[in-house]
Amino acid sequence: MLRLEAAVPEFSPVPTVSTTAAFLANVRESAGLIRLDVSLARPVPFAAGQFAMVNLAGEHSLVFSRPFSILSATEERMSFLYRVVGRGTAALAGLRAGQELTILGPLGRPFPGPGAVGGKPVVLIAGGVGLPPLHNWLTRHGRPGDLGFFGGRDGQDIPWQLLDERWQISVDERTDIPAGREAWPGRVADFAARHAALQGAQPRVVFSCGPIPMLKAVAELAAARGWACHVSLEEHMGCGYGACKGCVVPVVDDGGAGWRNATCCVEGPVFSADEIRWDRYGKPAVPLPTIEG
Amino acid sequence: MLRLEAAVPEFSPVPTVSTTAAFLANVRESAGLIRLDVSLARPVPFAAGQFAMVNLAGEHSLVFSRPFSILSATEERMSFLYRVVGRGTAALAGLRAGQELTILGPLGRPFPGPGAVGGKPVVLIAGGVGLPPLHNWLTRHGRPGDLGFFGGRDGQDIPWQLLDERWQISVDERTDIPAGREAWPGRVADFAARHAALQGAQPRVVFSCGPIPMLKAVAELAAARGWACHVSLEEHMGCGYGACKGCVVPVVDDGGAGWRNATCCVEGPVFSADEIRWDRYGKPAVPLPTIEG
Amino acid sequence: MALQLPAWWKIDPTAPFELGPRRLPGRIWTASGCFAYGLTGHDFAAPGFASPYEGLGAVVTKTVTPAPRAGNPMPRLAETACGAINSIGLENVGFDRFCDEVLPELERRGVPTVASLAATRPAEFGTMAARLHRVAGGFAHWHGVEVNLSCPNVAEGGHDFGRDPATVAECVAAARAELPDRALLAKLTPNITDITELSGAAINAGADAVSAINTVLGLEVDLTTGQPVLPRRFGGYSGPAVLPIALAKVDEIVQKTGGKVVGVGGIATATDALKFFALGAVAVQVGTAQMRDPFAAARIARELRPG
Amino acid sequence: MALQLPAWWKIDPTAPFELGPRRLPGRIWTASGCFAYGLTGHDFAAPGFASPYEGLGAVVTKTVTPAPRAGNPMPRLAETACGAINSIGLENVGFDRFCDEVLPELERRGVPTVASLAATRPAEFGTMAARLHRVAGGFAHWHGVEVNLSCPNVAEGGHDFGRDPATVAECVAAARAELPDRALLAKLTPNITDITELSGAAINAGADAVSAINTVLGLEVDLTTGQPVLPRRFGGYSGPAVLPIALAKVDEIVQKTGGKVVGVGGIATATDALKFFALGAVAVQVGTAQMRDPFAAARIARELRPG
Ligand SMILES: Cc1cc2nc3c(=O)[nH]c(=O)nc-3n(C[C@H](O)[C@H](O)[C@H](O)COP(=O)(O)OP(=O)(O)OC[C@H]3O[C@@H](n4cnc5c(N)ncnc54)[C@H](O)[C@@H]3O)c2cc1C
Ligand SMILES: Cc1cc2nc3c(=O)[nH]c(=O)nc-3n(C[C@H](O)[C@H](O)[C@H](O)COP(=O)(O)OP(=O)(O)OC[C@H]3O[C@@H](n4cnc5c(N)ncnc54)[C@H](O)[C@@H]3O)c2cc1C
Ligand SMILES: Cc1cc2nc3c(=O)[nH]c(=O)nc-3n(C[C@H](O)[C@H](O)[C@H](O)COP(=O)(O)O)c2cc1C
Ligand SMILES: Cc1cc2nc3c(=O)[nH]c(=O)nc-3n(C[C@H](O)[C@H](O)[C@H](O)COP(=O)(O)O)c2cc1C
Ligand code: FES
Ligand code: FES
Repeated sequence: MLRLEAAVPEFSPVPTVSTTAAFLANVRESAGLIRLDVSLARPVPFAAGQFAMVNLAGEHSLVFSRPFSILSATEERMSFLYRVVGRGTAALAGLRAGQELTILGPLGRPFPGPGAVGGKPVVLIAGGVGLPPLHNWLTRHGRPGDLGFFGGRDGQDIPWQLLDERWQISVDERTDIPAGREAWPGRVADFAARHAALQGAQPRVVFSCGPIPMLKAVAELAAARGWACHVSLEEHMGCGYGACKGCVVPVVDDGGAGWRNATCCVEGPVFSADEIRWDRYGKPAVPLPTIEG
Repeated sequence: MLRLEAAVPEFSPVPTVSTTAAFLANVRESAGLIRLDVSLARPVPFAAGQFAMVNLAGEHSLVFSRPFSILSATEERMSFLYRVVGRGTAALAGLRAGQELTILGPLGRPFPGPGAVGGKPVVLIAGGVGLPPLHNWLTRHGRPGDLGFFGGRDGQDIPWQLLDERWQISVDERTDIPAGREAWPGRVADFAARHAALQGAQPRVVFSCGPIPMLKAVAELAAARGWACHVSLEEHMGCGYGACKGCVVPVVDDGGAGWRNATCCVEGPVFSADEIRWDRYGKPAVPLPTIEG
Repeated sequence: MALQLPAWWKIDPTAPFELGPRRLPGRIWTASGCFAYGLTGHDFAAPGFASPYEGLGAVVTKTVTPAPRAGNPMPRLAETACGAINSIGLENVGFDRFCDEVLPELERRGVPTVASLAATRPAEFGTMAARLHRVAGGFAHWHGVEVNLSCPNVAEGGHDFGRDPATVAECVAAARAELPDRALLAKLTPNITDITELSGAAINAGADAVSAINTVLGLEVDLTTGQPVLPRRFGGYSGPAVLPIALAKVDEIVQKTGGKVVGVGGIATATDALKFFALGAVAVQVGTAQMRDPFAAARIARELRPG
Repeated sequence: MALQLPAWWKIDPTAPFELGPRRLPGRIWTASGCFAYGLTGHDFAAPGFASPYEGLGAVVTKTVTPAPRAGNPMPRLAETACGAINSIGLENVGFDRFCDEVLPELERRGVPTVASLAATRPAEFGTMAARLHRVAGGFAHWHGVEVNLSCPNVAEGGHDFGRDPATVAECVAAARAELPDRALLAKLTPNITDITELSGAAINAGADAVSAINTVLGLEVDLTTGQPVLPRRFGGYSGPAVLPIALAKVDEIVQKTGGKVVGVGGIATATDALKFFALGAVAVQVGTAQMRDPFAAARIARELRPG
């Protein structure tokens, strides 16, 4: 099995493929996180941070496919990591052996590759289902000095098997920590800020993916230290490939308004943290207008 | 396993039950006919000629359940015999082990029981998916002298396993007849008309179920000989229990118009052949009106 | 499996509530035309339910017209991917038999009843309401009338009967005048540019609530023939597919019209029903789903009982 | 798996056909707003398809307005059991950039294009059409204009812009006057009592065809909060659920209006498309399904090629 990921160490856009895939397994990685393994009808080379639109094939397909970051892939297989939050993820959790899926991917702009971080060590900060793109980056590109942080609610919430010694773990409540593993109390961004390895003058690059409050905290941390910061935004998506404008995020713009809508699925999902107009994010972008369509 | 059928030798309405059932098997009985076996969560006692409304349980359920005559049942199991013709029957054919169904039944007026035929021998004439109610009647109530006829296109079309020596078989084309079995050429109604056992003055009662042209031919045969005739009509149904008026058939009425709409699912599906206004059946029952709802 | 009721939901839909001059036994009803006259299925059983009528606030009976109607030719139903299209054509036993046979039997069986009426002239609604009042004024289980103003093409004067606010007002006023102590509802068509003109007219003319929506015009094609499945080409579209349309219409009415709304359209589960209550509906009706499962409304009523 | 084409279907939908003064390359189009400006996905691949544009008769580009628009707040989409509700709010790059950047790039890439335009005053359609004619009059792949008359509340003069036959006629006439050699379509709203008044007005004013339908007003509720999912409460309902509604509207137009119809609404498969053709549509558009599968329209075009 050729590992395709190695073929795209830096991001040079690879064509997006529409393919079918067969369900292989749902593997529980933590109380809330399930790893989905599928067998691909066609290879889907991708860069860390890219995602795929996933759906059931045939008559039970959902009206919209769902975006999921790619956790890992070979020519024949692909894995995702997800949490059941609604109709689509419930359908994934209910898949049976051999059931067919559709995959459209890879999509979106990935995290910068190792050659694009100016030789600086990378700090990866993940929460919950924000893990896949960062996990993929560290697995493919990680060098000594690169450091991962993962935050969860408690020990049950941590996908211990996926997180090797390169990952530092924090939890809100220190319960259910397996023997031989460590987890620090507190929010992951605070924990990273206090972490010994991140003190000192060494400039770093931060990659983050997770809930918006976490991303904001990470962006502030990076800004305070003058570090470059890239965040992956999990905005609602309709198409995933720029067709519908259903996934906009407010970004800085030189034009009159000072901001504009960026299309998360094609301009992102990875953005430089200082591009994002955090003050407008998650709020009505314009006074409620009188038009629809 | 108590055979419930024995409990209702004559028709005294038994309460209709709404229950779930688990898919057991789809067994091919002929080129076109599939036997569906389900395991019932609750027993559903029934009389020969009654039907059940069947659907998938849960989110993949069809907007309307589908009516199927009951082929046989025990306290724990029920069997149907069906042909794939559209969305609903295709869904049945695609069921997987353990999938849940919903069953509403028994429904409708059955064929007269053996005590209600005035001691006359019964002639049962079935075509295609019209077999289940008649098969059930003959299996439960058949006495020496009662005789079944089943018509198909060719030998492939005949569910040989279901049809024992009490059944006479006719085919349009005499191909694929298994060794040791017999099949006569021609339409089943013609075949019955010419059959040696049905000559002579002995009065009989005819039960029939199958395509409308076949039913008409059978009704004419019975009328010509002065035999009572009961037919089961497979009209389109929405609810199956009298709620929607989606299943009407034109029957003789003393009122001004000479006919009225009978509700097939509750007044039928079994009707006396001379109740049916065959001349209006399958034709617009009224000049196209200007109202809907 | 059991629905986790949202925090904002505090109402017991099987408790009585006031609707105009009448107290109805509950808020989960069956919709007109989808549960016949409320006389079917009384002996049906399901696990945990003694009958499909358990917990129902009302059965809105099949619409009856002054004279009996034979309805439209078969087929009258077409199923689509997520809904149903019907063209029953208001087949009904006629108002006389409804008064003489149906209503007394409903009373005897204790079925909470809202009688659905249609007519071709506004004054007929008054005549019918008056007779109901005479026949059933003392009944304990007859709670009200729903005037069905949502059938295109019934008017003698043209095709805008239920789409014309003035006519809607006339029909409602005629019925209201004869219904001193029963709830009066006006059932509205969604096949109109602005449903709030109708709801406003109905409420102003004295309706205690409007029922929204009746079916949406729809058509299904038989691919083999290339012809519409239904002999009259189009029919009334209902079922899960129309839920978002019904929600939009109910919201529009609630936001713009002072007056109560009974939500109907696409309700198959307790979740669906809650969406109407969230928007302010005072009760809901279950239509197409009741055809698939005679216990559909009863199940919803049970699932929505808090605690 | 492959569709068995019905006997009555004889047309190759990937063969050119005449629409008014223009010959279009095929009958399977993508719908406005669901495939952006036709510049996305060119490098996508699927088994058997070199690109999602294979076999397309036209891409109807995202509606552009005279000035750029930022659109509505997020979330802009809600998925329902069998459809989607959108409230994009016509976010677009504006007519200037469309002329300067988008159209020339579409021409360069050979994308068959129908430009969708919206405006708040009828005369603006004339101004925009004239400029298109100047900029792209010599283009081989720009085939026509679809005037989007189906957005409620854009008019300065009130909320009946696209629902008022006279205004529809004015908009169409203004565009027609400046479009001597390109196809002109008028896209109609289904949220109206009688769509044939609009289609008649559009055809009489010179439209070569009407496109029916735009989205149906719909609403989805977030049960946790009890509030509508979309900040503006309602949105435009599309997808499989609206197919029977679109079929009914197309049938009404075909039966009552002399004029051609391009069918749109709920088409996801070749079977769905055939239903519109059965009723007399001259072409069809694929909207919501194109968002799920960029190859949806291309697959339909391939499946419908006879033989
Ligand atoms: C680029 C990208 C990558 C993603 N990667 C992953 C991943 O690796 N693993 C994973 O589990 N999830 C990921 N997500 C989120 C995932 O797409 C949603 O959880 C999923 O679409 C929800 O589908 P559903 O049908 O189960 O829930 P729905 O019923 O659609 O929604 C359930 C709830 O989730 C909210 N919601 C839905 N979609 C989003 C969204 N995109 N952002 C925020 N809230 C949302 C809804 O508003 C609702 O409250 C990613 C999203 C994006 C945009
Ligand atoms: C009382 C009764 C008993 C029945 N018993 C059996 C049985 O034992 N085995 C069996 O295979 N079928 C039986 N049928 C017929 C069966 O219900 C239909 O074949 C089934 O509903 C078709 O569903 P579908 O979704 O596959 O087809 P649809 O997609 O609904 O229809 C496919 C085609 O069949 C036609 N059709 C659908 N329903 C009927 C109907 N009821 N009558 C005539 N044409 C119809 C449609 O017009 C269409 O042309 C019975 C029907 C009734 C009313
Ligand atoms: C088969 C059928 C018959 C109907 N008959 C009537 C009727 O007689 N009077 C009426 O007001 N509505 C009638 N309706 C409309 C329903 O009462 C209801 O308004 C509509 O179907 C939407 O609700 P639903 O999606 O829950 O079915 C009928 C609907 C169906 C499906
Ligand atoms: C996300 C989205 C955006 C849309 N934007 C437009 C638009 O800009 N202009 C327009 O005329 N129609 C727009 N529509 C409507 C579609 O073109 C189409 O008329 C409607 O969705 C019905 O077709 P469908 O069911 O195939 O989607 C949009 C639809 C969707 C789902
Ligand atoms: S999800 Fe459609 S444009 Fe991004
Ligand atoms: S199927 Fe509904 S009344 Fe017979």
